[in-house]
Amino acid sequence: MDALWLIPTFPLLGFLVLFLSQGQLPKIVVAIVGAGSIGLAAIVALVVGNAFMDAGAEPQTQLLWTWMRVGGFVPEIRLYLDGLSLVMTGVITGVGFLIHVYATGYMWDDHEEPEGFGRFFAYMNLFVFAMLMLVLGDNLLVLFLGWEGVGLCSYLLIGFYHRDPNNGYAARKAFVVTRVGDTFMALGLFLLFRELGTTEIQASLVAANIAWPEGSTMATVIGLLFLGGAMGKSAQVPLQTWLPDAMAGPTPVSALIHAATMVTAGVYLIARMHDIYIISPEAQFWVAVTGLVTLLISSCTALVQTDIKRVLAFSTMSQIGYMIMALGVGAWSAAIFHLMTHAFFKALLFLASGSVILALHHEQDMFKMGGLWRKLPIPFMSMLVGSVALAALPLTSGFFSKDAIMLTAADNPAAGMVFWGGAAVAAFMTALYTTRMILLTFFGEAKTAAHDSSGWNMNGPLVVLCGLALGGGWFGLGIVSGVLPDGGMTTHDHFSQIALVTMAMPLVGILTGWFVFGSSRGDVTQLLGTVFSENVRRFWYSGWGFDWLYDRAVVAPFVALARMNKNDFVDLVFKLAASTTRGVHHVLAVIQNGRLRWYAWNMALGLVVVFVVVMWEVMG
Amino acid sequence: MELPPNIWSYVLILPIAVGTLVMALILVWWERRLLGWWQDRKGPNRVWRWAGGFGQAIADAVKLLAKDDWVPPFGDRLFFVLAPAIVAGSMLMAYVVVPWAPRDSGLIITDSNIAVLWFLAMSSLAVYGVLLAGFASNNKYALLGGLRAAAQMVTYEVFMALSLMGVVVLAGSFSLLDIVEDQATLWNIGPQFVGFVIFLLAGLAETHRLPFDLPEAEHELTGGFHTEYSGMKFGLIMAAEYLGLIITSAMIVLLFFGGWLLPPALQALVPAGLTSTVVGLGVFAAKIVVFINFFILLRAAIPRPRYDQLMSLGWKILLPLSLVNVLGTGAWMLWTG
Amino acid sequence: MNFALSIPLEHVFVLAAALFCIGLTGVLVRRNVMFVLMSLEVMMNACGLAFVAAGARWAQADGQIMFMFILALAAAEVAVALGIVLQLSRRFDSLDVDAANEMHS
Amino acid sequence: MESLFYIAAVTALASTVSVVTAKNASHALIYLIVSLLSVAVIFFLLGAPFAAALEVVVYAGAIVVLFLFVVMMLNLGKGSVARESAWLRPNMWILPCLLTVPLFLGLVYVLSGQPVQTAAAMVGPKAVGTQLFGPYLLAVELAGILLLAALVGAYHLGRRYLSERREEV
Repeated sequence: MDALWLIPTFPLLGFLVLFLSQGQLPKIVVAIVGAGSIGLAAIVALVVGNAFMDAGAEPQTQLLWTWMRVGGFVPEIRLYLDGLSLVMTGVITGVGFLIHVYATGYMWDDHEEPEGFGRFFAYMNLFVFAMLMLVLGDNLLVLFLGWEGVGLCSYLLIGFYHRDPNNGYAARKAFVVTRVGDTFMALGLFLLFRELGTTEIQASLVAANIAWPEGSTMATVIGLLFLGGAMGKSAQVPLQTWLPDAMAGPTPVSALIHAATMVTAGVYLIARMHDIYIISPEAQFWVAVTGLVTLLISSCTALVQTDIKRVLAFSTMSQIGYMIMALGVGAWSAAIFHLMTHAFFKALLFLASGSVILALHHEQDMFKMGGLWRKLPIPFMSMLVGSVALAALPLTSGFFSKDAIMLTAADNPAAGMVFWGGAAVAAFMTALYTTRMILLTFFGEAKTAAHDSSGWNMNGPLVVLCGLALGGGWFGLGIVSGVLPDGGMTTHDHFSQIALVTMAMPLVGILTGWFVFGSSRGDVTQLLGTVFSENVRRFWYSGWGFDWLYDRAVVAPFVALARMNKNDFVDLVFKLAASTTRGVHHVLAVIQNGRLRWYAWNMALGLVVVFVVVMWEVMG
Repeated sequence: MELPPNIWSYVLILPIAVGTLVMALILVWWERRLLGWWQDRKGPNRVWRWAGGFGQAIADAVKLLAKDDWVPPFGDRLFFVLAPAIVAGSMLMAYVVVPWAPRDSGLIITDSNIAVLWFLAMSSLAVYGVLLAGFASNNKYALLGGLRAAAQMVTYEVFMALSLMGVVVLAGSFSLLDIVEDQATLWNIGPQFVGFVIFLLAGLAETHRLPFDLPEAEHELTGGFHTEYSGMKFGLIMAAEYLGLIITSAMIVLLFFGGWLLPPALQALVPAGLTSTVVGLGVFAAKIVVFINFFILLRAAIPRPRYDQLMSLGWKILLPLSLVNVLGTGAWMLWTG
Repeated sequence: MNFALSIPLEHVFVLAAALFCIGLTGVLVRRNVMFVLMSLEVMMNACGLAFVAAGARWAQADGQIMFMFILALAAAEVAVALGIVLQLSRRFDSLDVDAANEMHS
Repeated sequence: MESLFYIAAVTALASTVSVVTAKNASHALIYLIVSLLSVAVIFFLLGAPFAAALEVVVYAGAIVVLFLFVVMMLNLGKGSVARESAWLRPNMWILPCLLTVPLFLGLVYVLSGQPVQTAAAMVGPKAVGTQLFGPYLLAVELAGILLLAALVGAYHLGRRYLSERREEV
């Protein structure tokens, strides 16, 4: 347990070394330091996790130091390890390590930023460090520190190719949109501190249970504020628009953002603060609704994308939607379980798509791919495995977690069938767009020449992740259910009607996909060619018009207001102030003549006058 | 006016002042002999052959005394006369706090709880002598020398003070007696090696000894700030330089090499009382001599840096290093409680 | 030799007041900026003396601490002021404090 | 021993008056040093040896050296004495004294209340240090920021402006 502090320390050290060396180190050293630091952290996490399990999975804390001491407010930098944070740590360091190893190959001959190798790994390490602080911190302030750190690193990495202004715009968008969520998060934090007088997570949960009765308004407000924070970080409707644009960064960054860090932060936050949601079922209900809406919107959107990474980005949104919904319906450990399996297969998918993109010289349009399965066997296999897990075919890792979520959702007293139905539709859609992606990318005729240039350091992580994506479902997450109230056990057994339908949805989806996209069939093409479906396609393609909506609803009125106000009555007030000031100035200018001694004289005179007056009063 | 508690300390002033001045006189000759030896030549060895040529030093002193005491008519007479006195006076004053032997021997004029600060204060007052000497001469070489000296000394004073702070932190006191007694188990040269190196360099720069004698670098500035000086005034400046050499060596010994203490194992064998005083005095003197010889060796061995090199060494290397040293020592003390 | 005297407090204060007033007179009278700055130093020093004396009255360290802050203030003030003096003499070729009165309307 | 205090006080007063009335800037600085040293002696007598040492090390040893440095750089030698005499006509003293003498008299009147003695106790560097880094820590940080600001300001003021340099070269 004493080694716990080492886990975030290694990435931090890696960051410091890489950052302070200012790109002066040779690439091989950068690669070793960059990936090695995360590897060491993963090993330490493994050792710590083992010791933790041996010790009976009792939550443990490690006080590093006291941050500051201001009155009664004494936040401590204290690490907290329980089943939840252990799973998160394992995912972050383990999957993060694989992504880093992959990135050493992916970024090696980067032609856009040849000098940026060291910078890239410095940011990546900082990213992992921030995320580790987020999950290991025992204090909401430390969590918030990691929260903001993650936001900063995502900004830096999305805008990594900063020579193109579009990438900078994407980075800024990610930063600004998540900042909206961060504000909610911060407000929730302040409110929590005001109400409970502490920012210690465990202490505040205990205090909340005592202070607030079931259904308390304060718990609802705080829960909703935290939900707002989670919306921003985890890209949930309505703050989801940054995620697709975040594809501007290098592919390993996307893998890291989507699989191991960043977007899971919101899920983690809600899971960590679960007591608040248990106190307030109303807040929890809205969590579930948020998840469901995101889930549906994003899976529809994914269906019509042409950019392979955008398909994956929208699929991430929908999978996170599953997690959030799971949290909302009380399937706490299932949510975390899905978080883990999702990390495996989504990292796998992104890395495999990275290999494809690299082989096609940074071509990301699926309609320009095709026929790649012979040329890129390992990426193809990886993609296939990842897709199968994403679509949740039985016995893959995604199946177990998604199944658990959907069956629990069906039990929800408020709107069980709605949640279940939505999730089932989304599962169908997931299978559909996954099939479409595979077919477009790897089958049909080849449209672009491919050069497989990936070495062992890119293929190795893919193979490992393949194994995890297939078999990760067998891990089971007993340790998490020790922390979270276990809603994972459903009343439906695995062969009830509803369970069978749940299981069948992906299969139906894949078959449909095969039928629709497999080879050009006249009817389907005709159906897809109608004006209505074209409009739908366009609407979905734009991500249900959220960007357009925000542009109209927020940006345009603001710009219009600014333009309107450019030359109007408000200025008169200032002009009045200006002319008054100018008038006074003319009077004062006589006094303020720039002669230093004149000032000194006046000061001395004033001193004497004040002194005399005071004397008069005192003696008087 | 009542009598002070310890009249002995007043009595002590005279022997110490005379002793150090005589020591300075000896050093003039000793340095030249040693330099001659290292540079494979004879050095002054003719006058009083039986004493290794020591008569030369006395002859020099007599020459300086007998010379015409000339004050440049174009300069500032008051400052011109005052400057050597300030230089030598402040150096002599610094000896007030030097403990020559263990506490109970009473061989110290005054033990103050600001002894280290007193030393720093006096060495910072010595700047004025040099500055005024350069200014009063009304000569461009002297002025440049004085400016250089002032900048150099003010600069190195900073690191000198900072390098001492590690020792002060370890001992928890500014008193030199406390600092020496704190080294009974372990001399500060071990834990404060960085501080020692910085203090050594700063001490060289403060006394503007070669290789840091840029204020009086002959080939650039003829004689530097004392270009116009001759006779006994020059003698005083020269004596002050040797006084500075001795006090710097003494401070190094006191702060980093255990003062009058023998190495811990041997120190236990020394009986208290008069024996310890005599042994302490001897050990202290021996250590001082070692460092004086070391400084003379430095003069013989190392070429003079450029002025900008000297300044950048100070601000860019020694300042951060000494700050880190203070921080590290403080952290160590906090850590070990 | 650690001794401290018992001195009538008002004598120290009167001394401080006298130094302060002398410094103030200097600031008002002198035109040469160097002398003005010196007079300011005298004034600050007088304040420091008053603080230390007050600290000595109750044998508390606070007086000396305030003196140290005055010292830090003086150091900062001198660093900036002398930079200004150098600029002044470089630009206006004069040390008259009123030389830089370019601000008048 | 109290006489020591009065000797130092008289020295301080005399040298300070000389600072204000001197014509030669470098002489004024030497008087200022004398004044500072005698105040340092008073500090020591008041039982504040640390303040006394700092007065010598920092005030006399660093701040006034800076003054002297600038005086030497500007070469305010004998040439400026004549101008100084022109600037410092005797009748210019009248008005300031009219202002400060009443102030001084008022202060003396206020201060000469009931007689109080100082404590005759030593407050050593250790006591000052613990106070400084205890309750006054924030003020120390602020002083540090002030010094940093002064450093930046002095650096900015001290360098020659680019346009000027072009003219000079």
